Formats: sequence, structure tokens, C-alpha cells
Amino acid sequence: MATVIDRRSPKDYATDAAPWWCPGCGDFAVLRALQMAAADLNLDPARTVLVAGIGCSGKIGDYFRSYSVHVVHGRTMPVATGIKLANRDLTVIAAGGDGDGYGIGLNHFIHAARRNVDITYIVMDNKVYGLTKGQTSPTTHLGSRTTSAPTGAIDRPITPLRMALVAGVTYLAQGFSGDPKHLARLIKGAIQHKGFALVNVYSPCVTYNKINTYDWYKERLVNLDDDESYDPGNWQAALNTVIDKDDLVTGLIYRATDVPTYEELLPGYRPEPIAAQELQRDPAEWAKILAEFA
Amino acid sequence: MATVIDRRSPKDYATDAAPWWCPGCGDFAVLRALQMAAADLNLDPARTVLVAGIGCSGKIGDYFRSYSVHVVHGRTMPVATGIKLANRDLTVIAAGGDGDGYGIGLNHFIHAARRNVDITYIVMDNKVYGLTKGQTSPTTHLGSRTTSAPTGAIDRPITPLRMALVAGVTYLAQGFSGDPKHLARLIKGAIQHKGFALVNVYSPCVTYNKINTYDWYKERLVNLDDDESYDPGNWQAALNTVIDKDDLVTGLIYRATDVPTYEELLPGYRPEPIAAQELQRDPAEWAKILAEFA
Amino acid sequence: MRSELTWMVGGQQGEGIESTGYVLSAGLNRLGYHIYGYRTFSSRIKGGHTNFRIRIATRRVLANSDHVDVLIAFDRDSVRRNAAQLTPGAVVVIDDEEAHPQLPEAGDGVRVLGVPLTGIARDVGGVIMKNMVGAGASAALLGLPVDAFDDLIAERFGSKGEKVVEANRRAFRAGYERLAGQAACSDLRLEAGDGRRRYTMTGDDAAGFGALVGGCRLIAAYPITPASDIMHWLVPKLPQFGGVVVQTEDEIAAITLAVGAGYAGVRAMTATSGPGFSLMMEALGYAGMIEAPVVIVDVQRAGPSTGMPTKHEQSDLFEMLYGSHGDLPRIVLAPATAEECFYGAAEAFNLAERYQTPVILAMDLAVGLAIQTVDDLDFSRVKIDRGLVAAPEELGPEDADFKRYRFTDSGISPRSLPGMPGGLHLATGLEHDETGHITEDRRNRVRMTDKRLRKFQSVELNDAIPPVTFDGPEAPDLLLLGWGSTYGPLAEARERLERQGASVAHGHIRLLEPLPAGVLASRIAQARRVVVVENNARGQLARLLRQEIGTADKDRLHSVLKYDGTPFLPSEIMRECEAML
Amino acid sequence: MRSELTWMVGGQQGEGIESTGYVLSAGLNRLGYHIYGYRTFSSRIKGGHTNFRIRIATRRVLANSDHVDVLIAFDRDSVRRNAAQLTPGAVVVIDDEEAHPQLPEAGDGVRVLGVPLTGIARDVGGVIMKNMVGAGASAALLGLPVDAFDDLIAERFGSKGEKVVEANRRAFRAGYERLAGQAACSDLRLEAGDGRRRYTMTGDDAAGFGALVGGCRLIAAYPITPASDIMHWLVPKLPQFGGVVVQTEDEIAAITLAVGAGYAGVRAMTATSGPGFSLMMEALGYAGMIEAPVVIVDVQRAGPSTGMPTKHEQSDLFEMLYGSHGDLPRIVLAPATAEECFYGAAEAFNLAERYQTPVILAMDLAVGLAIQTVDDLDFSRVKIDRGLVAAPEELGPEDADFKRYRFTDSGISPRSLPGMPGGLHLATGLEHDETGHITEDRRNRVRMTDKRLRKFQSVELNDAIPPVTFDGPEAPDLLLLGWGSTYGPLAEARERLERQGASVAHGHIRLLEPLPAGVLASRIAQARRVVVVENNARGQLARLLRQEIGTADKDRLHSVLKYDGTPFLPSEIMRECEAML
Ligand SMILES: Cc1ncc(C[n+]2csc(CCOP(=O)(O)OP(=O)(O)O)c2C)c(N)n1
Ligand SMILES: Cc1ncc(C[n+]2csc(CCOP(=O)(O)OP(=O)(O)O)c2C)c(N)n1
Ligand code: SF4
Ligand code: SF4
Ligand SMILES: [Mg+2]
Ligand SMILES: [Mg+2]
Repeated sequence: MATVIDRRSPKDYATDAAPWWCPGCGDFAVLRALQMAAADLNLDPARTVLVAGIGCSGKIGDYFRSYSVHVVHGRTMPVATGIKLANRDLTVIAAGGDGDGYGIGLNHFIHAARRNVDITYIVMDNKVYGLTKGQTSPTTHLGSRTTSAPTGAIDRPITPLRMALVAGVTYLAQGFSGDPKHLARLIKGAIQHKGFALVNVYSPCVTYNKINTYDWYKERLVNLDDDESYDPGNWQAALNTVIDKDDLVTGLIYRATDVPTYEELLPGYRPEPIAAQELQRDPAEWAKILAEFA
Repeated sequence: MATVIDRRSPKDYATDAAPWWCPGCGDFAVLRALQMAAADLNLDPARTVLVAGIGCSGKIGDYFRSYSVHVVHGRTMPVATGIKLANRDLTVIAAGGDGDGYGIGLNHFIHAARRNVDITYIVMDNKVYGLTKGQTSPTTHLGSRTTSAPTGAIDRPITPLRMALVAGVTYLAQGFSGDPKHLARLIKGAIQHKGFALVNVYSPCVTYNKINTYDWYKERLVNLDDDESYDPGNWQAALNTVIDKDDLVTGLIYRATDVPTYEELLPGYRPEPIAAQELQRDPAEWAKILAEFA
Repeated sequence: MRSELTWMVGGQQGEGIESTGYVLSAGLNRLGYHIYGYRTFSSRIKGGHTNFRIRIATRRVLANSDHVDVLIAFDRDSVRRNAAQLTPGAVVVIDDEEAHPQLPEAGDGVRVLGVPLTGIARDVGGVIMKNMVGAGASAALLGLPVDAFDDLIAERFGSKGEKVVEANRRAFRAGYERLAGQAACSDLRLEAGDGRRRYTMTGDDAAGFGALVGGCRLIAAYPITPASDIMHWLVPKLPQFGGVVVQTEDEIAAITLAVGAGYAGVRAMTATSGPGFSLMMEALGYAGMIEAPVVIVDVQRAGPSTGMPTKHEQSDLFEMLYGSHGDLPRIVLAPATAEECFYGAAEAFNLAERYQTPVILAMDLAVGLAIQTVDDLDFSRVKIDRGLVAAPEELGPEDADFKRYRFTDSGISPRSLPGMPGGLHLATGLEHDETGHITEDRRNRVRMTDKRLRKFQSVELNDAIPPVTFDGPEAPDLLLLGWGSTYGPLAEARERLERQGASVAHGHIRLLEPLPAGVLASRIAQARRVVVVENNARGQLARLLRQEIGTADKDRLHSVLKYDGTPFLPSEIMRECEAML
Repeated sequence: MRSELTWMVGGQQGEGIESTGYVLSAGLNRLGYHIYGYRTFSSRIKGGHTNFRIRIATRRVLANSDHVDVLIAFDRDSVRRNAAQLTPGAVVVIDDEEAHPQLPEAGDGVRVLGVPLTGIARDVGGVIMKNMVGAGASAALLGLPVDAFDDLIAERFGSKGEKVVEANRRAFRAGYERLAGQAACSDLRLEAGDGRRRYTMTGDDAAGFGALVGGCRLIAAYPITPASDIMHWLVPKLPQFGGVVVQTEDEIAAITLAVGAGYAGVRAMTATSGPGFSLMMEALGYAGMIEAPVVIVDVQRAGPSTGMPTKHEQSDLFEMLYGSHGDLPRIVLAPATAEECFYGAAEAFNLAERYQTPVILAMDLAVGLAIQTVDDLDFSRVKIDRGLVAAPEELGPEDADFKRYRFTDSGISPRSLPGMPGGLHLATGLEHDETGHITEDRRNRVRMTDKRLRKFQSVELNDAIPPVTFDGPEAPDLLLLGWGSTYGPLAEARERLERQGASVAHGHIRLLEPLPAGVLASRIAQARRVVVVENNARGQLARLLRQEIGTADKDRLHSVLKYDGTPFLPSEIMRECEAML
């Protein structure tokens, strides 16, 4: 008697929980864009898992309607990888902050990218540690004043786009909370992509980041999707563009279609989900293995 | 009655411990090169600290004569940073393996690079986990058979040189155990450099890596130092070269002289080492701070 | 006239209303009152209920009270949520244009005053000053002199210019004047304070200050509630003393960076809470193995995992005592008050260098974040003792191995620091011989393990932070035992029970590892019953006592546990005791 | 004719001489002997002394013996280092051209045979086959039939082609023939084995196998001695059953990846040793909080920190019991033999899913790496029990919240797995309500904590791995208690003491958390004295017993500790007991 829902609307991906974000926070737009992308793809919430990090951003896990996993700080990538490998029929989306993903979790991000597991990773990059009250984050601009660096940050920022390209990401896009529709398209593309996809989102923190504001971005961002001459299939050009434009681009930056996914390369990995396997097996199979010890 | 030693020879940087490496291991050459560089610079062993990782490579800490710290797996970077900040008069050199530095320790490496603390980091890259008996390492080539991937590695390798450039390393060189003299020059340059320096060394594991052998490298490596037209001052060119040449270069790849070190940027950081400070202070100073709580 | 009352402000998180409490605390302190201020908040930046309660008294108070006498409510939600604590006779000031709004949620016998706090603020210069209006109104209700706040406001806003100072003063006075004439509430007026100069600080502030005075010159840390304030306090201070703050990429980097600095001769620390502390376990063992000094502050919050980041608990004791693989001893010191956070932090660095070991300063959210009145800090009690550092003549000739890990009777070996000629050695997390060289020799292994353990046989503390204190009779009917911030509630409960004629003693443990087992055993043996009071679900201290102390048998040891995220109230402890007496 | 003897091969690490031992073990097994093989090696790849000892007997043996009867020495260093163990009458075969070399280091009464093992190998095909020559020579000395090894060699080298097989057979036979005629050593011949089919495996192999049979389909791990072998064993096996091996970037990724897979419905594990285990503490608590099943194997080695990676110890017990911040219960299971590693690993997955919790399989280097004879494995004893998974009718309508963390009497709530319609919920490490939503409500907090703790009140094990076993009288003069690989030495010591007429019992604990306290308390109460025997310096099990068991008071509980990196010998335990009887 299960009803088959043919078309879902963004609202179908909303939980009852009222978002805890500050009014104006960029993360609202990310949630909205994700819901739009999900609706566009008509994702089944029951077969979708959102793996959220710790931070203001990570709260998204409580607002997006799907199976939702809110992990420990910085560990979205391995948890998402474990879920996807366990059940390849699921759509697995990870989402978290710049601190979560490029600070404590940077190592996992790079290793996930090089493995090319078919997961989508959305980073809500506000260039600050929001939830812990405004400390320097790995993407904080040099010289920005923060609660932990009141005289200005002195660590040169991590450049996620360049890092991702070098790590071997096979889908790379950057969005902006000021344009949720565009962002939704980028997220949709990421979910559709077979392999590891990163969508970095400039998602302003209106409370703690008084520099990288909506206006600041609006004045600076260039949308590559508007540039017909831009070829997202060219890795070297993508890297050069990102460097030239000082990371201030939006749109689809790079997509590779010829890199096999981890799932394709794993020896013995089967088309049906591991989670669906029957585990109790015929003892005779085990006896054969036992004989190897004789 | 301390004797001032004007000139030291490489032998002055050898401990009594007999190296535990396999005959032919590339790490012997790295040790020798480090000793040559130290002798060339006449480093005072008492003011030099070698911070070694865990692995075959990390054993170098027991063989190089200086203050020596053998840390837990993957943590050379923060320990070296702590030592340098504590006593800026020390020459701090870190050394470890590809697993140590680009696997478990990758996050620290990237964050150390962007901080630009004045330390030198030598990675003995044998593209395998040596000490634990030949498992896949982060730099193992796709398809290489290892004890943990007998049917061939399926994770695309980390590319340390590109990663380092993107992370903002201010001195980047690559050496080869087949040419210890050249390596010694690169290490010397790294130590002389003010800021974070990475010397990645192709250091063959003769026991577990039957692919990336001395001969394999000899056939492929191009020495940039021999190319007069190559300008190591150009970041973009360095990146392009490394990509073009598939990372198979040696020599000084990049050097920036205009990036301030962390020490220069730290507020209130003084010319004399913190370690030399007298800690017992006049209570009147504290009373002033206490008054802030009144 | 009251000698004690509890004031509270409540409203939406992120609207700056807590500053009402900060201003009031500071003013009360200057007028010679003792205060204990406790914030209730959530792990979100804006929105959701938050409140800040201040217990005000003419004697020292270190615990929350059961009830609220004055509530400044910026919304009705604040009344609803705190109504159960409003006693008959309490006054609620609600931010409302109506002078006497109907607030059935306030409860019977509660006096409600509608005061347009926001409206008044708007009139005098801007709604963001509604907190000042609230503070002024509070000062009036409590009968405090308005002038006492003038300087305070100037200090607080001075950096923003004279205009801002004036506007805030106006707002404060406007709020004050609005309620100054309320004869109907004159019963809320406080007896005069004693006017003595005291200080208000949180345990986090005090730990930062203690670290600085204790010679700490480097903190490496990663932000986490409720420990971040320690780093924040040190951020502007350390550079003034040639020290360094490094915000690292994670907690593993934080502790290993500090260990590196400690090895190189700088007093270094990290500060974290449960999740970060768990990540530090491997490095903790490393510090123990290379015998490097390092101070790790764990300001505990409700666990496990991410738990309740803004809620109080004392449930990391097991991990502090037993975390990290292998036989690794360590020192665990638990301050009970802000003063002790100061002295404890300072002393932690002496212990770390004297015993060449990691020292864990076990704080908890209540001691870390509560604002407490501190009588004075005696800086002459902080004596820097750097432990055994090899003198030049103890160091070897340049080319010989220095015995950094020399076998000694005390287990402590003089250390050499990088830069010292003749002190070269290997510091490794692998097992090593006296010179630091790696060895798997069986005899050496045993001797080296024994050496490391032997160091902890006689840990001695500075008298500013005693290993354990006792109040009350030596052979009581009931012995209450606790650690950390339960000190305040326990002390108060004991005093009240004693006044009721009960025979109750209170032992409070500051040195949890190595435990002062001898004195505890004798006190436990003399008590008829023993109650171990702590904020966790497994009775961690009680288990430690059973493990270490023969007299602490299961029958006589009773646990009183609270793990709902809030600290004990003295009355809760009394109730438990009364049932047992 | 001997019914038992100890054989050893010694030489330089990395020269493949251990394979002498592997070939011999396999042959002995096929001939119906029981063996216990133990390797001594260092954390280096080539060079340095290594040895491999095999205790051979016609009955089950699970411990090393005190002495060596036959030593195949590929260098004189091997003789020097092991001389103390050579009893009068022992035979040393030294790789030497001289037939009867002078070897004063061998000691009095030791028979030395110079046999050019390398020379013979060179003659028959290549020096790398010296191990086969050594194996052949050993077979001759022990009086084993040479033919028995033919198949074995074919199986071992078959993949390398017939030529290699032939060369190795030649080498074996050449070694055999060289010593076949040694009438002077005929006293070393073994009684005939019983010819029964048995199996030899290490605990690591057995744990990998048990995991596979127990339904594990994913291992995420990072290499570390002495746990890597578990992953290595699974690498070729898991893909055959549609499973996955992921070598992660570090141990934090390893455990969190496994937790993700476990949450999604796949039985998943990680395997590590102390340093890696310490890094997993935060994630351990996370698994506990979201109630995800995960199995973590800790094959303990000598700590703290990097310690002695190739040396045995049982010193992670404290961290297994108490690591991770907050009040986090878990299950800790300690197998004592290779069989139990098999059944224990399989059962661990049942427990993890039944109690929706992390389960720690506490192994140690001795149980993990020693080669043991296993009589048989009964696969029918492994019954997959996936615990409470919500049936479709228990799941809600599509748009309602599923109560994943429903309050139940048992504390266990039916779980939904991603993919199940109507089972949507949030799994968070923050405190949450029944539906998984984040909450800081005080009442919910207490109820949810109690629910999590309640699950562990009645942990029941499959009978293949009992919580605790006892041998010997119920009310003995001496009760020996142990855990893990001390089983073998303790059992043997007890039997020998019993034969001497002493009243000695032996209790061995497999379930360390939750501890079977009731039965232990009664047995402890009935014993005159209790001796807790373990391989660590702090007496960790003894402390656990004191904590949990009222009858385990300090006076009657005596610790026998060994922490030099080697397992107990039965004789060492006997000596301690004799002093106490
Ligand atoms: C191990 C650990 N360390 C620290 C914290 C505290 N913490 C919570 S959120 C956060 C930073 C979040 O920053 P970011 O990922 O940028 O998210 P944002 O709040 O900016 O969206 C930190 C450090 C934690 N929960 N766990
Ligand atoms: C936390 C931790 N995990 C795992 C290990 C085991 N381990 C020792 S060395 C090593 C790998 C070393 O590889 P690499 O850094 O490349 O050094 P190499 O031996 O190749 O020189 C590992 C995994 C450890 N010591 N600590
Ligand atoms: S603090 Fe910043 S990131 Fe967090 S909710 Fe508010 S605006 Fe958003
Ligand atoms: S195993 Fe490889 S890396 Fe290690 S010592 Fe031998 S050759 Fe060198
Ligand atoms: Mg952020
Ligand atoms: Mg390597």
C-alpha cells in the first residue's frame, strides 16, 4: 500500500525542526538549494543519506528530510564513504563547514577525493568558525580579525578549489548562497555525477564575518557557467582559471567523466548492495577455507 | 673549556647506532645527504633538532647526531612547529616517510606549509609502507601490487609536489637517493631558507617496492637545476612544470622570498627564544592584570 | 533588606541580553557583594531561550540557589520556562509596554511589572541598549546606588568613544529611574555590601591567568565549548609576555605542538573539552613516554560524543585517569573554584616540569563558566619550580651520550634542553634505554617502566591547592565526598545540615591521580556512611575510590549522581542526605 | 622418544628463516602433533636477531616452555642469545662448514652439530633455500617421515611453478638426509602423532576468519603491528564474499568508515593496536551515542606510546574499559586462544548488532601472532543474529518521524536502516530524543542516558565463548585469575600444581565489560587467596576486580605482573604460586 510519489517538491525535503541559524545566514540558501536539487532529481528521502558535520553548517542534517547522520567534527568523509560502500543504491550527500572540512577534516577530504567514491560533498564555506563564536577558520583571509585573532589572521588560507583539483576530484563546482537557484543546479549536477563531487559554497556568516559578506561576493564573483568559452572538461584550464580568478568564481569548474569510481575498481564489489546480503551461509563454504589451515 | 669546532665533517653528525635499514635502502643516502648538508652549514648539533616520524624512514632520528625527537606516527609537523616556536635559535628539521607525512599526517603538513614556520621537512618517499611490511601508501602508483592490495592499488596517488605548491610552501625541492650530493645541496638550501621548506626525496625501498627502483627513477628523472631557463621563482611555472613532467623532476622547484614567516607575523614574538625567558616575574605586573577583574 | 537573593535575566540568545548580567555582576562586585553567576545557553548563536542567573550575597556563595527572586524577562518564554523557580514574592520585570500585564504563567504570588525596556532604550538612543535599561532597572530594584555604575560603563564602552558611553549611561539611568520609586518591591533591597575590593572571574579566565602567572608561554588549542575561553583570555595576554597562541588544525596538532614546545623548554599547554580530549589520547602517552612536561586542561561538558556542548557534567574522569593505551601514569588535578583554577593551573606547570609528565587539569563547565567572586589572588604563592634541568657540569662531553633517562631513586632524571651542549639524546615514544636509544631489552624494559611509575609515588602539591580538604567532624555520621565544581553545593549543604544538628563532614578531592589514598582511607573508615556526589551517570569517583581504597567497600559507599546537564543545587544534596541520616 | 619438545630456529631478520618454522609447523600438524609457535622479532625489516620457537607435543599446548631442545642456528648470535634456554642434552645445529665447531657459547652438555645449511642449499639450487635445508634437517632430528613434507612443499610453492617446487623438495631432502643417520641424537625423536586432522592458525588469522563467518563484510583499517595480519587475511577473502577492504588514511577514518557502514546495515570492523586504538576514542563514543554496531579489534602490544611494537603486553585494558569521554558503556570481549578468536570475532558482530553498540575484541600479541593448533571449528555454532531491525509494519508512515531511539525496557530500540521507507531519522552524536532530534531537555537527557546504560545489564554470550570459565576446586587455597593469552600458561601451571597436590583453581575472564561480577564474587569469596596474573605493570584487571567486586579486597587479592615484553612461562607462574601456597 506504499504510495509511489512521482514528483516531489522542495518542501518534501523539509523536516519539522525550525532551523537554528541566525536570520540572514547563508546556510538557509544551501538548505533550500539542496532541497530544490533533490526535488528536481525526485530523490527518494528513504534512499538518501545526508551526512552532516559539526558546526552551524552541520545543523543542516536536522532540517533536510532524509536519513540523516550527524557525525563527529571533521569526519563526514569516512562516514559517508562507509555508508556508500555498504549500500551503493543510496544517494549519499555530505555537508559541513569550512572548519569541519578543511581544518580538522582536511586529510579525509583529500583522501576521499582521490578515492573517487560516488558521493557528493557540499562545504558551506563562511571563512569562520561559526558555532564556536567566530574564530579563525582555515579559509579565513589573511589579516581578517576574528575572535581568536583580534589583530588579524596570520595563516595563509587554504584554497579548497585548487586543493580539490590537485587531489583529483572528478566534479568541482562552486556556488554562492546569494544565488540558490544556481547553487541548486550545481548540487544537482554533483549528485548526478558518478564519482566524488565537491561543491564549495560561499555561504556568508552574517554574525561573525563582516568582511566576506553577500555584497563582497556579489562584487567579485564571476560565473563560469555564463562563459561559453569555458571548458569544464579541461583540468589544466580549470586550475589556471581558479588561480587567475583568485578562487572568486562560481559554476561548474571541472568535471571528469573518464575516471573510474572506487566502486568500479574494488575487487569483487557487486552490483547489489552489500547491506542486502544474506549473511548466514552454508558451512561447507567455510570448511573449504578452514582446509587452508590444515 | 668548551671547544669551539670551526669545521665539522659529515661524520660528526653520526651517532654510534648502526642503521637498521635493509642494505641498499634509499634512506642511507638521505642520512648521508643530511649529514653533508649539516657539515656544509657547520650546524651545531646541540642547536639542531631532528624531528623524526614513525616508519623505516623515521629511524633516521636515531642515526643523525643532534637533539633528536622521534614522535608518534604522522605528527612531525606540529611537534617541529612547537619546538621552533619555543626556541627560534634552533635549526629544526623534520624527516619521515610518505605514509607518515602524506597519509596519517597530511593535514598537519598542509597546515604547516601554510603557516610558513621556519622548519625544513624531508620526506623519504618510497611509495610504500616499509616498516609495516609493504602496504599501499598514499603515493603508491595506481595498479602497483602491495601486501594490502595484491591485485593492485586502486586509490589514485597523492601528488606531494602539487599539493605543497597549492598549500603555499615557500621552498620546494625534490631529490633522489641515487644522487646524495645533489640531495645534500637541496637540503642545505632548505635549511638556509627562511620559512617552511619541503624536500621530497624519491628514496627507493628495495625490499617492498619492486617498481619504483633506482633504475626506474634514473630513466625518468629530469634535474631542473641543470636547466638554466628554469626559474624557481615563478610559482605558476613551477606548478606547470611539475604537472607536465608528471612529478618526475629533481632540483629546486620553487622558492619564494617575499612571504613572511609565521615568526615574523606572530604578535609580540620576540627576537630572543621563549625558552630563554625568566618566568618568575614581579607580582606587581600580575596585580595590574588582576585589576581588570575588579 | 536581603542578605542574599537570586536575580535572573532571560531572553533570546544572541540579543546581547547576557551583558545585562555582566554589568550587574561587575557593579555588585564593586559594591562589596559576593556573586555566583551561571548562564544557561544552547549550542546555537541566535534565537532560543537563554538565561543568566546571579546569586548575590553578603557572604561567599559558590552554588546556584533553588529559586529566583527577580527575573528580568525580555520575552514571555523566559517567564514560562523559569516559572517553577519563581517563589511567591518574586518580582518579574517583563519587557512590555503595559505596566501590569497579565502573566498567568508567572505563578501565584509573583509580582509582575511591565516595563518597556526596549521602548525606553529606543527613546534614549537605540534598542540594542535594552540590556542597559534592564541592568538599570535591576539596580533600582536591588537598591543599589546608581552612581556606582558610571565608571563601570565608561570602562566597558570607553574604547567605543564618549558618545557610546553616554548613551549607555543614559539607558542605565532611564531603566533605574523607572523602578527607583517602586516602594512595593522595597523588600528586595539588599543589605549594604562590605565595600571590599574583590574580583569576579570565571574558572576559565582564572585558569588562563593562572597559566600565565605559572609561566605558561605557549597555548596551542582548537576551539571548543566550554574551553575556548581559556585560549580567548590568553590571546591578547601572551604576546605581552613574549608568548604565543597557536590555533591549530585539530586537537592532535594542539597537544603535539605543546609537547614539542615543552620538550624544548617552554611551559606549554592546551585546553579542550571531551571530544578534543579523546582525540589527544595517543599524544598523552607520547608525552608520558618521552617524559615531556605538558598541561592539558579538560573543561568537561555533557558527553559522550558531541553530547550537550553547553551543558555541565563531570563524566571524563575515567578517561582522564585511564585514557591512552599502555601503562601510562599521569597527574590529574581538579580545581573546585575559580581561585583554585588559578592556583591549580599555575601549579600544574610546576608539577609537569617537576615530574616531567603530562598534567591534566580537570575542570568542568560549572567551574569553567560560572562567574565567581574571588577575594584576592596571592601571587607570591606561585613559585616557579622548573624541576630537574641538568646543570652544565652534569652534561656530558660534547660527543658522549647524555643519560636523559637516567635511572634514579625518585624516577626523575635531570633533563637537557635543545641548545645545551653535551645534552644530546633521542626522545622517542619507543621504549629506550637511559640515553634514549631504542631497545627491546627485557631488563631495561622493566626498569624503565618502573622508573616512569615511580615518579608518581610522592606527588606533592603547593599548599594553594591541597590534595584533599575536609570540613566537619572527623568521625561523622555522613561523609560527603566530591570533586570539581560540586564543592560549592556540597559545602553549602553540609553547613546547612550542620546547622540542623546533623553530623556531616565534607571531603573534597583535588588530586585525583595519584590519589591521596591514605588520608581518604582513614576518613572513610571513620565515617558511618559515605556519600560520593558527582555529576555523571556511572559514579566514576566512587569507582575510583573502591578501586584504590580498601575501606571504601560497596556497602558503605553510596553514590548520589546527577547527569541532566545542570549542576547540583545544595537543596538536592540535602534531600539525599536527610534520607540517609 | 619424546612426547614433547621445543624446537627453535634463529638467525638474521629478513632472511626468510622464519619459513623454516612455518614449513615445520604445517608438517607437524599434518602428522597429528599439537604445536604452539612463537616468534621473537624486532620492528625492523632486515638484520638483527629473530627466532621462532615451536613447542611440539602429543597433547594440546598453549604456552611457551622454559627451555629449548633443538636449535637451528643460522648464526652464532642465535646461539649466544638463546644459550640460557638450552638445557643439557639440547642439540644445536649451526650453519657451518665444520662438522663439529667449537661453540663455547652454547653451554655445557649441549650437543653441537655443524651443518653447512647454506652450503647445501647452494649445492642443490640456491642459498635462499637454506630455510628448507634447515627444515629438512629438523624433520630428521625429530624423526619425522620425509614424505610427509612433499605435498606441503608443493602446496606452498605450487604457484611458482614445478621447478621451484622441485628445488625446494631437493633442499628439504638434502637437509633431511644430512641428519637422518644421527644415531647420537635419536633421543630427540618424537612419539608418533595421532594423525588426526587439525589446523594451525594464529589468533589474527582466526579473528579474520571468525569475522568473515560472523558476517563481517567490510574492514577499514590502517596497518599496524601486530594487528595488520587481520586485514591481510581478509584482503583476498572479503571480495570473494562481496565484501570490501579499505585501507584508510589513518585510524580515525578507519573506525568512522566502519561506523558508517555499520549504520547502513553492513557488519563492519576495524583492527588496530594501542596507538591506533587511542586515536579511535572520540569515534568510539560516537558509535555508542548513535547506537551503531561496530567491532574494534585491539591486538595489544607493549605500550605506552609507540612502546615496543613487536612485543607482547596486556596493558590497554584500562583504555578499553574507560577510554572515550562521557558515560559510554561498551562491550569488551577477550578471547584466550585462536579458537576463541574465531568464535569471539564472530560473536562480536552479533553482540554489536544485538546491543547496537561498539564491541571491543581485546586480543594481545601472544594470542594474535602465536601459531596454535586448533582441533576443529564448528561453523554451526556461529548463528547470525542481527538484533532488532524494525519490520515494515513497525516503521512509520512515510512522513512521520521514526522513533529510532524509542525508550524500551531493555534499552534496545528497533533500528531502521537507510533505504527503509518510514524509517527516516537523525543519528547524531549530540543528545537527542526518541526520534533522534537534538534536545537538551533535562528529563530526556536522564532517560536517554539510562536507556543507553540499561542495554548492558544483561549481555549474554554464545556458549562458544563463555564470559568466564573455572577449572579446579570451587574453594581452592589459591584462585588464579587471568584474561587473554595468559590462559595457556595459567592452565598449564594449574595442572602442574594440581599434580603436585596443591589446591589451585583457575578462572579465566572473557567478558571484561560488562563483567560477570556475580559469579566472580562468589568464587573469589570461596578462595583462600586470589592471584591475578596479567601482562602489565599496573595490575589493570586486579583494579577492575577491586572496583566491581566487593569480595575482592586488597588483602586477599595479589597481583602477579610481567611486563618485559614476553608472555608468561608456566614455570614463572608456578614459582609465584609456590611461594604463596
Ligand atoms: C573534536 C571537536 N573539536 C572541537 C569541536 C567544537 N566545534 C564545534 S563546531 C566547530 C567549528 C565549526 O566551524 P565550521 O566547520 O566552519 O562550521 P560553521 O559553524 O562555521 O558552519 C568546532 C571547532 C567539536 N565539536 N569537536
Ligand atoms: C597511530 C599509528 N598507526 C600505525 C602505526 C604503524 N606504523 C608504523 S610505521 C607505519 C608506516 C610507515 O610508512 P612510511 O611513513 O611510508 O615509512 P617507511 O617505513 O616507508 O619509511 C605504520 C603504519 C603506528 N606506529 N602508529
Ligand atoms: S553564526 Fe554565522 S554561520 Fe552560524 S548561524 Fe549565525 S550567521 Fe550562520
Ligand atoms: S623495508 Fe624498505 S624502506 Fe624499510 S629499510 Fe628496508 S628497504 Fe628501506
Ligand atoms: Mg565555517
Ligand atoms: Mg614509505
